[in-house]
Amino acid sequence: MNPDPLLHVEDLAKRFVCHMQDGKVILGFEGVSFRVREGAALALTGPSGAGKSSVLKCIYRSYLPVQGRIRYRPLEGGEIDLARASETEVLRIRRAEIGYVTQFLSVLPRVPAVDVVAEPLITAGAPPAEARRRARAMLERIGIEPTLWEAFPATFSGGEKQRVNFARAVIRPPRLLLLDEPTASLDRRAMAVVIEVLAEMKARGTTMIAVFHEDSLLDSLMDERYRLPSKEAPP
Amino acid sequence: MGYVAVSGGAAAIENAERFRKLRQFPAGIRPPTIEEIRSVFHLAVDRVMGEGSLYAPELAALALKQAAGDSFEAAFLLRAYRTTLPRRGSTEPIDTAAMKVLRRISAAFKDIPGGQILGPTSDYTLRLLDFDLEGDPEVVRHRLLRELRAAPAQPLPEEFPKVVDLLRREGLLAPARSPQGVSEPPVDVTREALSFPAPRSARLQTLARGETGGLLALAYSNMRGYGSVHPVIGELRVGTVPVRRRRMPSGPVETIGEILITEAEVIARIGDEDGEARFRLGYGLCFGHNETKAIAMAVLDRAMDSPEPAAPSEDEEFVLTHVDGIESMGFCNHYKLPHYVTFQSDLDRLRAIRGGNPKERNPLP
Amino acid sequence: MKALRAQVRDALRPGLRGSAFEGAGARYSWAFLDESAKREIRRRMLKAIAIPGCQVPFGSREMPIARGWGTGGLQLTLALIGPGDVLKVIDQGSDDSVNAVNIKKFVQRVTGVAVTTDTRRATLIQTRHRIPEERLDSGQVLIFQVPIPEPLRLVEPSERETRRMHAEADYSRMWLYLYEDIVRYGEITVGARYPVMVNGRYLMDPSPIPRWDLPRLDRAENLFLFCAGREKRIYAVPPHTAVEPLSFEDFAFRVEDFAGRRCRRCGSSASYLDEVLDDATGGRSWVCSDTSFCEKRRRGAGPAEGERPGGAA
Amino acid sequence: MTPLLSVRGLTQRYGTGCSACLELTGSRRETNRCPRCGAIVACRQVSFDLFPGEVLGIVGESGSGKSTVVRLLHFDEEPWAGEYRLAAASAADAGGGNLFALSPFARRRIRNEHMGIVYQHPRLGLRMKVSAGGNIAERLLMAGWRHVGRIRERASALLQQTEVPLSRMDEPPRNFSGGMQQRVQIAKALSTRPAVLLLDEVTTGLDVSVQAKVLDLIRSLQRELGIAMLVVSHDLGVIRLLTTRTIVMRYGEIIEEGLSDQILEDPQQPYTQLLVNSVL
Repeated sequence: MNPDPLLHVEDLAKRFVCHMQDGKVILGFEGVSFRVREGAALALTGPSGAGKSSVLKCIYRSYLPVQGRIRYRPLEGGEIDLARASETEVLRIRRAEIGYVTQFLSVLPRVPAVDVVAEPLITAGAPPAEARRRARAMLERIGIEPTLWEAFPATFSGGEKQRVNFARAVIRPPRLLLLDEPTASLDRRAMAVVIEVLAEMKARGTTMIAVFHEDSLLDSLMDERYRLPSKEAPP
Repeated sequence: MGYVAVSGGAAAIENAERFRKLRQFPAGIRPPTIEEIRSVFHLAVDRVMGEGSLYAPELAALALKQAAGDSFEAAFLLRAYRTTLPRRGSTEPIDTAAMKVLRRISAAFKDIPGGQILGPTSDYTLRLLDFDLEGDPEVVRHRLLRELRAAPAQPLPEEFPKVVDLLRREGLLAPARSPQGVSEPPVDVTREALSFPAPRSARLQTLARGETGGLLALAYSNMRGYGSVHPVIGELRVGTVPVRRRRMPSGPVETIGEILITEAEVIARIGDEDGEARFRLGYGLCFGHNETKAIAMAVLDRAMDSPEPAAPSEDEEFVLTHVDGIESMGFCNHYKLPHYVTFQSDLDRLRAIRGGNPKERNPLP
Repeated sequence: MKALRAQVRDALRPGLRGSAFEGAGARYSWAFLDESAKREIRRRMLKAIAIPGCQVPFGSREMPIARGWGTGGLQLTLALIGPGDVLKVIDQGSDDSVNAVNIKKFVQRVTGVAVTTDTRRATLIQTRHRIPEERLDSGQVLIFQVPIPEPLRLVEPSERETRRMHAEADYSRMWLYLYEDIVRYGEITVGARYPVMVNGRYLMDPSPIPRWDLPRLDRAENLFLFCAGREKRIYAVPPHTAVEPLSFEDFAFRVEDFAGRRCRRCGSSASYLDEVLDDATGGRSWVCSDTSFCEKRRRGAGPAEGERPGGAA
Repeated sequence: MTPLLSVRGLTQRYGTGCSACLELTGSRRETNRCPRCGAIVACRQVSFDLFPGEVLGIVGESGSGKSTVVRLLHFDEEPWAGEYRLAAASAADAGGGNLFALSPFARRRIRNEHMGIVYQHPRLGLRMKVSAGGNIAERLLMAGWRHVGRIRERASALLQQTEVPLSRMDEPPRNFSGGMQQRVQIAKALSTRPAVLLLDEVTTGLDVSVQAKVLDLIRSLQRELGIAMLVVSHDLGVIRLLTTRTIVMRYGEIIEEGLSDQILEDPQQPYTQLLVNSVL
């Protein structure tokens, strides 16, 4: 195995400049540095508002970091700084290697649940029928009622939405999975299934960086923890 | 008499022409002389000169006589004659400010420098049949002269200032959309096919040669609502202007004659498309005394400057290709020619498609 | 010096010497048009020949016949004609149609050239709406009178736009017109004036000749000239030039169908026929549109049968 | 990766113009009208790449120049300056050169073969009096198709794909609803299997429910055909739904570009923040 970390975050910082509020600056986080080995699971911890989600978003490049580096080793070799890479490069890496699960459903409207889940497989070239078969299996596993499979997730409950979201992110196991409180509104049983699926993925080599709502989950799944530095008061 | 006899077509044509001509020499009548036509029917003569685009009052009168008063036919005769004449050069641009005015009015201002000169016009008379014309012309003539002499007379100035110059000085008139320097030689539309957008000289020439009724119909459509020109007649003048030319490029300018013309300058507001609302001028000028034509021409000239042509009268190509009387009359009448070969071909198609339900015979996927 | 000038003038007016024109209309030039007009028209003709099917604008002169009555064809005839020419003028295939007679008379009056009705003898043929049945050879020129030179006028009224379409060879709208025709009627319904592609480049209006005549334009021995006086355009199909009627692979171009018909005068079953209605019986019969061809056959002097155009159904 | 479509320094100016036009307009000057000569600088120095299979959004309010960019790329008007390359066209037609330098004839062929466009107003993209099938046929005819049967087969397939009932194939679009007109326009745009599809405010002016259907159709076609698209819209919902990358334009200039989710979640420029925060 490659001794270098899969992901190496160095002195990363994120600040928001709110132009609509006379240029007020809000600090997301700063001075964040950590490494993740390939196949490892890292938990980001810290008090609420410490910027844990923001770190994940910076890695996914939904946020633009203002400082620091996010060194990532793509499958094809070499290294790429996700903080500065071109959008096209980021998109390519995202599509092939990085999954991201949020607690909010941001999937497509007016698409049946089964198609929402099957889409990543189809995009990757699987035959649609096969993709839907696997999507249904996944939906079944995470406990979505078969009557809902052909319904639009927009009408689902919070927990159902979150599970569909999760299923979509893991149906085609990514190399690096970013998890932002994927179990926040799940009941015990559903949570157990999610943990089980994640454990399987981890066993098959998926690297994970996660923010979890409940500490209890961390011990079973996570290898390491990184506590975000506390923020200084904004100027 | 059919169109096509196996033989005898030539004889039929000749006899038809004799028959037509005979009607111009009715028994016991002395037809009016060319001079009589020229002076009595001077407005008809002017119209024929304009549409025939040849300033030649005697020939226009002859053409009118030959055409039995049909202005289309008379203008056609004049044009067919004009086409054979050599081109000796072009004259200097005419300065209408130097016009010896017969009539001059403005609808834009009540008082204009130099005053409104009504001149000879029927504008303000009741259109009742005038039985004076049946009487002794000498008696009427003397009566009219006596009455005119009784009116207080003012000597007319030699020149009148142009009304639109007042607006121009104030910066209220927009510059022409396609400025064309006077040094540029004007296009001759009888020697060069029109292309679009047309140079301004080609546009004004085509309109000046246009058929009065055709120009009027198009201009009227615009004024009435199929268009957006709300014209105000800045100045309309009728009078004579000297025609001058240089024999040599650097030689002196010589006056070679004088022609009677009508000039109309129409003012209409343009939108704020350039950020500033201004007036723009529409210009009309034609041979002889023909106020309807000059005004219609000016309205069309202005209408064709509309930034986004919507109505037919605002479309330069539409206007300029349809106002010529000689062309439109010829084409209209050519439908009298036999078309049975083409009609046979059309019949063949119609019979073919009527031969059954076409969708069945030629099933379309 | 004076003699030299006269010589030059005579050289420029090849037909003046010994022509019957002298005295016929002394106030007009030989062949009516002035020499500069003829030169200009000939130059435009050359350009048209150099770009087959392309409409070349020209300063169309006003003629003593009305616009729409053949002023275009007449100008080409007058610009081309020389004293040695033999002229034939036809209208709808007939030498005796009033308009043909009128034009022939005028040209004869201003030039004094010989005229004929025999297609084979003529060097210049001015025509309206037909191509003679007898095949023309390389020494003959056929001049068409054209009412509307723009084939795209059918789909686009603006000249500005059609000029662009020609420049870009953008003919899809014409094709679309034919497609829609088929959708609506199951057939292409264009009768006469059927659009053709010339030399694979320009869409051309062949003037309102029947579809029957179109195959004769293709790779012919002779020169075809077209002129629209009112619209001020000249165009040409030079000899041996490909001329193809627009057609679809599954909807072929078809000429007029005269199956089972014969000319009641000469018996021809392979010439373009005019339908004649009989006053008395209300019945119909058929006669050749080409009167010269028909006449020859009746005298036993002409071709045994017309040449049936290619693609006949 | 080689871009499919690449634009450099695209600039368009309307009006007489003066030497100071570019200096005195743009986002920094908060105007696209030259204060000296009154000319409009509709877009200026616009450069971007579109990659195969990608959906790129251009967002901005009216007057930002986004529609001008589309018109220029579709050769609907001549640019004042700029370079334009299309990978699909380079080998066959353009020799890798600037498409703007080509003859109108060559450009028309490239447009017909490699580009499709869907306009906000169906009347710009469709002949309203010609049958729906005929509208599709027009592009195929331009591409040299000469078999009515095969043309109709292709038209039927496209209409089916865009969910227009086949029974209406021979009817003119003026009889259709706005949504169906838009679907016919999409079918027409796709007829020659273009490499790039340009979508100019395709849902603006449609009822909300119809908008959704049209967007769903575009999304599913994109997934099926993998066609690269340029989506111009003032509507961030459309941008969010369809695009992966987004360019923000203002006063004719690109002021910001990024991944679409980043533009929506972490906009950098004051104007983009205003735009994102103004979504109802």
